[in-house]
Amino acid sequence: MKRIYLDNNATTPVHPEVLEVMLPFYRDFFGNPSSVHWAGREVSGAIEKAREQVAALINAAPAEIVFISCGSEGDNHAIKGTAEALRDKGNHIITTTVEHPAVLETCKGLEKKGFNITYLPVDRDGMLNLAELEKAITDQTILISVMWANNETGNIYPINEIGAIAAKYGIRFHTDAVQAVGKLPVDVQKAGVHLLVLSGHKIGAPKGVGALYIKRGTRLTPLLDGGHQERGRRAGTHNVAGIVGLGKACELAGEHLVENAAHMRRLRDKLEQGILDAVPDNKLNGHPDRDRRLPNSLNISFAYIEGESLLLNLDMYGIAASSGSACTSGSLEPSHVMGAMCVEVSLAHSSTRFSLGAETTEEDIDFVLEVLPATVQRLRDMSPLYDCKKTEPCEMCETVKRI
Amino acid sequence: MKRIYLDNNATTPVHPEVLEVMLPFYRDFFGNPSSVHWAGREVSGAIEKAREQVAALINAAPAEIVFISCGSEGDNHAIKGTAEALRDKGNHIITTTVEHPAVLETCKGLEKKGFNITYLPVDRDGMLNLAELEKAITDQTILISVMWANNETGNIYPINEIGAIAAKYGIRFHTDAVQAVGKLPVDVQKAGVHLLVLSGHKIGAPKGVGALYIKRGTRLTPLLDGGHQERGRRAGTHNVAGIVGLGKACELAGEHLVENAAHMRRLRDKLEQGILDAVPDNKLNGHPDRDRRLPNSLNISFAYIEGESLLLNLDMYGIAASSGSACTSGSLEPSHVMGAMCVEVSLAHSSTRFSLGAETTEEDIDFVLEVLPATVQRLRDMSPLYDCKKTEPCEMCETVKRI
Amino acid sequence: MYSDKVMDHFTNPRNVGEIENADGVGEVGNASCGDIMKIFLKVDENVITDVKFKTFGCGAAIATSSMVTEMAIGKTIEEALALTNQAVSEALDGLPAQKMHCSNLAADALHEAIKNYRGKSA
Amino acid sequence: MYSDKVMDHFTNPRNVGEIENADGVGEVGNASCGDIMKIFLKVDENVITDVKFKTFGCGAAIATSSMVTEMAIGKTIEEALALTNQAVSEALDGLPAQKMHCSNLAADALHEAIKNYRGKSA
Ligand SMILES: Cc1ncc(COP(=O)(O)O)c(C=O)c1O
Ligand SMILES: Cc1ncc(COP(=O)(O)O)c(C=O)c1O
Repeated sequence: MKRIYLDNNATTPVHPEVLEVMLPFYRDFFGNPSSVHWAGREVSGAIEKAREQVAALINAAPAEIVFISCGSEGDNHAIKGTAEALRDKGNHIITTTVEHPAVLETCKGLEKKGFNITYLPVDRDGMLNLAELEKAITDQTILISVMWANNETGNIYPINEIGAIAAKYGIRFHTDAVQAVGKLPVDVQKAGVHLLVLSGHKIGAPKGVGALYIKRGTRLTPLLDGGHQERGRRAGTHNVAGIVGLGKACELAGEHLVENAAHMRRLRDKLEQGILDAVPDNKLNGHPDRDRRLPNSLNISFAYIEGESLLLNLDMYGIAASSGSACTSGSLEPSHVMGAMCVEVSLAHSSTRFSLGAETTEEDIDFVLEVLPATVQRLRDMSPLYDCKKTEPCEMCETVKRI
Repeated sequence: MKRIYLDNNATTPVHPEVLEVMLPFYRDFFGNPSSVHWAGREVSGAIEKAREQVAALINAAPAEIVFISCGSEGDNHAIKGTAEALRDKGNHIITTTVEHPAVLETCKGLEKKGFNITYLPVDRDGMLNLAELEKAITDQTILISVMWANNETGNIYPINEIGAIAAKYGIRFHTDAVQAVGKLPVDVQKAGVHLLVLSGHKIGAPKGVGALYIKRGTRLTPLLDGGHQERGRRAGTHNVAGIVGLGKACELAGEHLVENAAHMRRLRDKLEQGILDAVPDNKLNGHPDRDRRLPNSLNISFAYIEGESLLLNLDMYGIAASSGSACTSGSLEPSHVMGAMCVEVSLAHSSTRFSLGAETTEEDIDFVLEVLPATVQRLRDMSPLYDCKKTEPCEMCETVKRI
Repeated sequence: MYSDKVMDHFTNPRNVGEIENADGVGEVGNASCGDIMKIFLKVDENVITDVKFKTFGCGAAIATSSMVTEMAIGKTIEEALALTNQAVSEALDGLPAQKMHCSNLAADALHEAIKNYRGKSA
Repeated sequence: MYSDKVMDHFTNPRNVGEIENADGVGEVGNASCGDIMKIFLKVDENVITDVKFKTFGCGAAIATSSMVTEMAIGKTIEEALALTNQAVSEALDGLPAQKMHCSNLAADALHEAIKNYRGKSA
């Protein structure tokens, strides 16, 4: 069966060139970069080269890059490390209701420790009101944390403007750029961010490696105490092969950024338009202006059906996508992002995300457009919410119909 | 040039069979194990298989294993997570002066937050006094953290006895078993530990992956907040290939434990005896009883010379070892382990660790024994501390000579 | 994640649909939980002669709905009332742990339909 | 980590040893820091005619000691006093950052030896 992978916001395949540069570090160059002998020297240069490659992609200095194990670690490090380092300055953090759990759960944890968190609401398109953000700032505010782009909707947030607000008030600014890096130009200096997180496995590097940008001069308490690795900013033996892979992936992402984005954008637009045209009773989740979403992301709800059952049906066709349904989120609630956007709950359960990659082909998209409408219809025919006026009036159906 | 790698306590080569099982997860099975579609299903089973393999090596249940990114993360998680979860019960932690920095620095950080830490001293052989440990327990004690085996000396601590003391007082027991696993039988149930840390790259798995054993029912605050991975105990997308590799490495370690230990032991003993016999003015660091040290570890100081310069000389012969010298530790002080054992400071600077692996050969050892004595002598001839009575009396030399 | 039996019932659900002039109709679940099951019954002389279902929900919800219809047809009302959610999930060779709470409601829906039937026929 | 020049001077150190009846002897560093350098001078009519060293320390300590002996021989006392640790490390194409503090003391040892010489000849 043909396999069509449209879940690149969840994770991406390792790029063959990335794997190629990694392999010598599993086979021959196995040293610990902290060692002074040949085995250590063979690898320490490779770590520094990767640091330069990562830095170049986001216009940082190599010394500002700290290697970490995943995006979640970076978000925890940035936020908890700021809370601890700047506790004497204040106890207020501003973030949004649509952040990744790595940010939201970290903030919830800090609430228990006496921090006040403002979770900025979003509108029905999932966008922020910057005037509200500015109004939320108090003399206790030590951090603004806003993601560069949302993993579920693909919405892009106005990072440069937020950076300007942060600068105006002299407040530290962290951005979770896990979904933005590799899909959009990311320039830490232009954006005015102090802390930025990226994750390898979203950009063709392997799972288990990421990077935290720490602007020079930013006081940040480490999350992992111990050895002197990463100049005391992150203890633990380096994931050498992973780091080398991340460097290469960043280099490739920079080289092919424009071309990959254009390619994904064209196919995403085709998929989006095709679905909107072919499947009735749908709701696009995220900003209606396609320029304000990541070029690869489409999130859409199909009324009357539930997301996991749609995913399983698509999966039988070899199509991999994801859903905001509770049944796939690991929690009992559907996606908090859909909730924040006031998406009606049964539509939230049916929200379906297609996220394209550089390898996605026109045939992939054509095939999805070929099988999706009938698949949705088949599930609708099974749904008590669909067309239920035939039997008896049902409050639930009325709610859905109103959308 | 022949390469002789005697720094296996720093890191080990990836076992070819380990790499082999990892590769499909870089090439074909790239999914996110949290995904419900084919790409996710292809890998989620592999994670669970690895969990079983890790659990089997230490006699735990698979559900008690949490995958992490390195040993340092595990130690931070175990100690900070306990401090936070049991803060209401007490604020006292007992550990030792010879722990890895991942434990020591973590404890130092907790001191700033109002915790009292007892750092148990060791004797000149590097061993603990268990009566002192027991005496240190107060009604505020929430954790005892003692490493299973020391990375520098190879000293093995009486974990079962310490576990019995912890049980007697109902205190949680954490052990950093990073150096013990794969070299000694490790049984979490017999040892009575609640938390145990192991790191992949010390046992033939790649860098960037490890495991934390959390005994069922042990309340532990996560270090990484976020998604639902690892049943809420560690957020972040799984390092799938690394985890698969760790599983295989644990399986291999279990299968070959006895034979590998015997092999390393024989060669280590030969090296040890050879050096003690051939190089005068030396000092063995660690327990003189070879049964009470890891079968692969030898730490020895050569009076009058400094460790890094010896390492560099050995390196020119292709021999990789490590040193407790400040010059290789990343800090300005020589090894804290040597300090804790009251090793005189210039001897601490010259402490040299040879740590063997399963791949070490008789020829490797013979070659070291062939070149080491003359290398030491050459550096001694350059040293103002050596034979300095010829010129003028020097307090320093007297100190060294007294040892 | 799902057993082969679950996937079979999910892929080829038995007895999907509605029964016009059903003798009993039962509905359980709600949209916020992500699962709604509706069961329609035909009863003849205390024996369930036909069952149909409509379900909004995940794979487990659809499979358990399908399974309960197969299990109920031919049973007496009393026998059908003895059917438990647990029995349904066992008949499917089990469900993932996280599905037991929300999606394993098919027997409840059947019981609701029986209640509705009894209410009508009383 | 180390430049080729450092490795050259470390591997083949110049002027290792002691000078019997030296005109000046200087020692800097201490064992707790891990580096001790001792410099022996022969001076003839205000010109340094011979220098030897003994060093306990890391690669950088040995290389800087070796380098400073080469740099000092043939210099006048005043020229030798103008030699800085910085100049020594530059002559070696630089040292790793963490080595600048502790191991780059060779010029200091030379200066100590000159002080000792001046004290004696005064
Ligand atoms: C005893 C001990 N604990 C902890 C660690 C830290 O492990 P990792 O390097 O995987 O963070 C090491 C290894 O350096 C070690 O030897
Ligand atoms: C926006 C965002 N932040 C953080 C993360 C967490 O990254 P990781 O899975 O590498 O921990 C993800 C990916 O899941 C993400 O999409």
